[in-house]
Amino acid sequence: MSNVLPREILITTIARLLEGVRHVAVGASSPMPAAGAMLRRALDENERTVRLSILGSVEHNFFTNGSCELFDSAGQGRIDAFFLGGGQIDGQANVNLVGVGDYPQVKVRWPGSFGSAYLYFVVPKVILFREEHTPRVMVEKVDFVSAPGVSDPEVYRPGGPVALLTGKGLFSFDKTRPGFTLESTHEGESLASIREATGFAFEHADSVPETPAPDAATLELLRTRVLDELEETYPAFAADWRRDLAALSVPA
Amino acid sequence: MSNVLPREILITTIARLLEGVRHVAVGASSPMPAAGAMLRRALDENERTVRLSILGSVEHNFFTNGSCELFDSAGQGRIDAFFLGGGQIDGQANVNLVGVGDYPQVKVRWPGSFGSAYLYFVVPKVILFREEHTPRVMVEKVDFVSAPGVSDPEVYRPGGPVALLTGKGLFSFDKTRPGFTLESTHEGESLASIREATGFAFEHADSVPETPAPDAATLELLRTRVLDELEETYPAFAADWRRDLAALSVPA
Amino acid sequence: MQSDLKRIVSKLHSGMRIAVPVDYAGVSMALTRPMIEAGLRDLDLVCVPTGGLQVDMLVGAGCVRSVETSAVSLGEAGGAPRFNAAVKEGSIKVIDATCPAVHAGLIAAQKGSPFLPLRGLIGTDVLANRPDWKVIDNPLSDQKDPVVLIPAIHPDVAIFHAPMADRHGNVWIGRRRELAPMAYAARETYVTVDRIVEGNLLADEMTGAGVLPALYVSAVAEAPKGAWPYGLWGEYPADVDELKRYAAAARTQEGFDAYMSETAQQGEPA
Amino acid sequence: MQSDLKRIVSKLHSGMRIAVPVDYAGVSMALTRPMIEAGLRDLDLVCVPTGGLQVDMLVGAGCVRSVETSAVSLGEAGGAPRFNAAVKEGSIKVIDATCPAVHAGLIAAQKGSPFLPLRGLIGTDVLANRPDWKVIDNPLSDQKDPVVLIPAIHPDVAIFHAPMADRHGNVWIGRRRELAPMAYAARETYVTVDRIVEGNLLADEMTGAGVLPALYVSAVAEAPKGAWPYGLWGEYPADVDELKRYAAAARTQEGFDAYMSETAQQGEPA
Repeated sequence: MSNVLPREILITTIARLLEGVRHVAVGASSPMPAAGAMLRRALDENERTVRLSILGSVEHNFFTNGSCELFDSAGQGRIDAFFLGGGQIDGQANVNLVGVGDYPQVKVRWPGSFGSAYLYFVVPKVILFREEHTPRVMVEKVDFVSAPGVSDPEVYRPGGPVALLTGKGLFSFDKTRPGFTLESTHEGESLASIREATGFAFEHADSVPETPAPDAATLELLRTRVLDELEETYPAFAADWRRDLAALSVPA
Repeated sequence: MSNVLPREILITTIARLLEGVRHVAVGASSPMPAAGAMLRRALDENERTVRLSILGSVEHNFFTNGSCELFDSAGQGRIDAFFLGGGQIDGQANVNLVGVGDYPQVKVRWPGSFGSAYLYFVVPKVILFREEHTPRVMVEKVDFVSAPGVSDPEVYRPGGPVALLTGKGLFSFDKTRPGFTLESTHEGESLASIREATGFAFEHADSVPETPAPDAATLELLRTRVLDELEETYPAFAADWRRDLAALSVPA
Repeated sequence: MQSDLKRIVSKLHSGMRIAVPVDYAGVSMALTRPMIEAGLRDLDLVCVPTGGLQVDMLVGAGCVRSVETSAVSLGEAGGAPRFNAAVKEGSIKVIDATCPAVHAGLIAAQKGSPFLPLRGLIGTDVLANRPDWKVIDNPLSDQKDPVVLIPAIHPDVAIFHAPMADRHGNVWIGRRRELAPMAYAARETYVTVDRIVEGNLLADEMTGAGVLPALYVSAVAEAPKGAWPYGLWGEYPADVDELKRYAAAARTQEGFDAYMSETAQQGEPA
Repeated sequence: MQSDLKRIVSKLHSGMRIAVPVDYAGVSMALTRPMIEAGLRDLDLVCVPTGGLQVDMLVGAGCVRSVETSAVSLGEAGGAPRFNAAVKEGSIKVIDATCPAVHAGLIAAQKGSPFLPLRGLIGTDVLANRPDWKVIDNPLSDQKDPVVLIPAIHPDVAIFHAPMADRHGNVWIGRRRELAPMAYAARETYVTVDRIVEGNLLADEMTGAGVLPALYVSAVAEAPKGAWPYGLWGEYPADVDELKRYAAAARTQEGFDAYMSETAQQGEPA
């Protein structure tokens, strides 16, 4: 058994996907994206300033113009990366945050599209992040397009999806094809297990590597500074993590 | 000789033109429009709230969204009356705040159009106010239209000019004709003297009345409360006024 | 205080279009129950830009005809049960938007403009279900450049809760600036506040910087802790337990009705 | 302090499009002379929404290629002598606007939108001389409804003066909110302040309400009384005598040159 927690691999992967960014925005209840951004900031400390805006957080809120400022600053090109989830995600990276079934009288109603119908177009690096990796989430075709994965060439679109990270693996997105390529499988998963859990077709190399675990230095940073920073905004998540770490250190 | 100062007749006339308004905006260096609005507010005290926004004043500034708020609130229909001057004003109530001669290399350059090209369209009662009443100001046709007196019927225009008040007389404006009608001449002026000073044609009754002086109660209000209120924002103008009042009371 | 709330509610009528803020910006929960008790019907709610408990309660109580929103949820406490049920039943009309489009519509109204253009949206089912939004080819571009026009949103009324107001009607909204466009855009704006303060909030540059001026405020009522169980920025946190209690109860209409009658006499929390 | 100003000026280049605020909103007079001394040329100034002494000095010193503005004047001190002379000579290009159009252009940039529609303007010579503005028929109206589209204004740089900033680069702009769209719209924003304060202006709701966040601020330099001879809201009044002294001197180019060299060593006033 690995001495690295699954969530630590996810957070490290997020930090890797954020390489080179200067400003990451994270939704209100997104502890793992926030942790990934905090890790990125810690890793880049001596090279560049990485700003992290957590919506709804007082500590990590650089905004003073109300809830429109996130969208305005994204429109100005000041936000380099953002995370999107989705009740359904399909093979063209279309995202559905509205519901299952025939709109508007859907069978299952989710909250709604939030800002996705805008941010997906203007933020250069949108990372699709959804832990649940099942055929009901990863579908062939979404029932409602809250935000489309690709657009016609004449549509103004400096932004879009670059990757899909789930509890099972990491995909990159190729907008020219368009479609996903499986880049790596997390510990315990395989091409077969992922294929079974995925409702859409995807490309992959003959042999798909395992998602790398953090090196020792990164893991140390993660479990000290990042965990401490995260605690302010996501105390419950941090407590869970600490509990799991304590369990890890018990000899097997 | 009258015991009412010419400026007191102008201010009283402005207050009359403002009858029924709830919110008047006044430019930064416009003591007489401000005094007229203050008089209106004092007269209406028990019937309605009359708000007075003086641009650039701290005391009379209801705005907290920077210099665009005046225009925004006018666009929302929250400003009932506004004053416009003009280096040139013509018989169709066109206003020129830019310069004399061929644009852009004008012979005489004035500051510019400010917000006139917008406010003239959206504020219901725009009062043209210019003390200098000479043929070089009151022209047949302005050299540059900062803001037009009338618009084609398909143009969105809830606002526009209602009157022109000068140092010599008061005109009303009829946008259907379009053109000015001389309503009254100030003390010492006549139809003939005004015709001579005016570069554009205008209508008038056979006999043009004199601009009425304020009644005793209004005059009292003007010289006490209004003068005191005005002093905060326009100390120099108030001092002049007090000096002239002192001279008036010296027996002839 | 209760009479001030009732006086405000007496100005509201069935069929009005009412703008309400996002859960963390200052929701006037204090006005929610009086609105329900007044028997308002056929309200068209505009969520700026998303809704939560207030919307769910008004829907559950049968006050609502339509909800224009980018999302409705109870946040940590989960989905909005009465809203979701009403959407599934088709008993309310949901007009799905996206956050910046709601802001764009209000800012168009703020500016007295007929519309604002907004990037994004093209190819979404959000746009496909908004016949009031229109795609045009950007008239300022030489190339084909489709862009969506969002028409101005003119609510009849805006309602929100803020920390404080003065007796002149100036309301301190701090950095929650989205409350200002709501008020600019609306015909009437009613505000509840935790406290009324002496003096004039506009008289000082520091307090003045966060003020929505009385010019835009139709009436203010004092309602201490009037955002509860939501929190109020800089004042008190959300009462997540109460939100969860509501979420659990309101899974059924019966549970909702029971919750509402149980808590009717409760008033504000201690 | 002088070195901080010089460091900012070293980031400015000839040919840049620079946005500057109206006289009462916080003009960085402190940067004006360093800009002139740096020999900048062909600047395209955007006045938000009108200009005054700073514009007149930059024009008089030959730094300016064009001025987009709704007006330029010295207020109580009269017309802007070097600006007016340059317009008459045709040595600068004046791009006449109207106040809300300048705001509209900046807000379009703030929103990442290609344009904003603006009422009014139709039939004016302001519009007639703006080939970059375009009249369209409102696509959301059934009837003929012409409306003007103002393209987004994207300045290379915004420059202004404010009362204070913290060491994180957060700048307190109070109720002078027009300074925020200038910064949102510009690629880089340079700010001079009367004082740098300890702590974080965003940490407190009261101060935070008036803050332009560091996210939009490229650099801050301390320059006490850096708006002089203009005033700064809540801090000090305009020095009208000095403005009049300038206005009288700058009636001729020689007088302007003499004024500038006489006052070169003067620095800030006591």
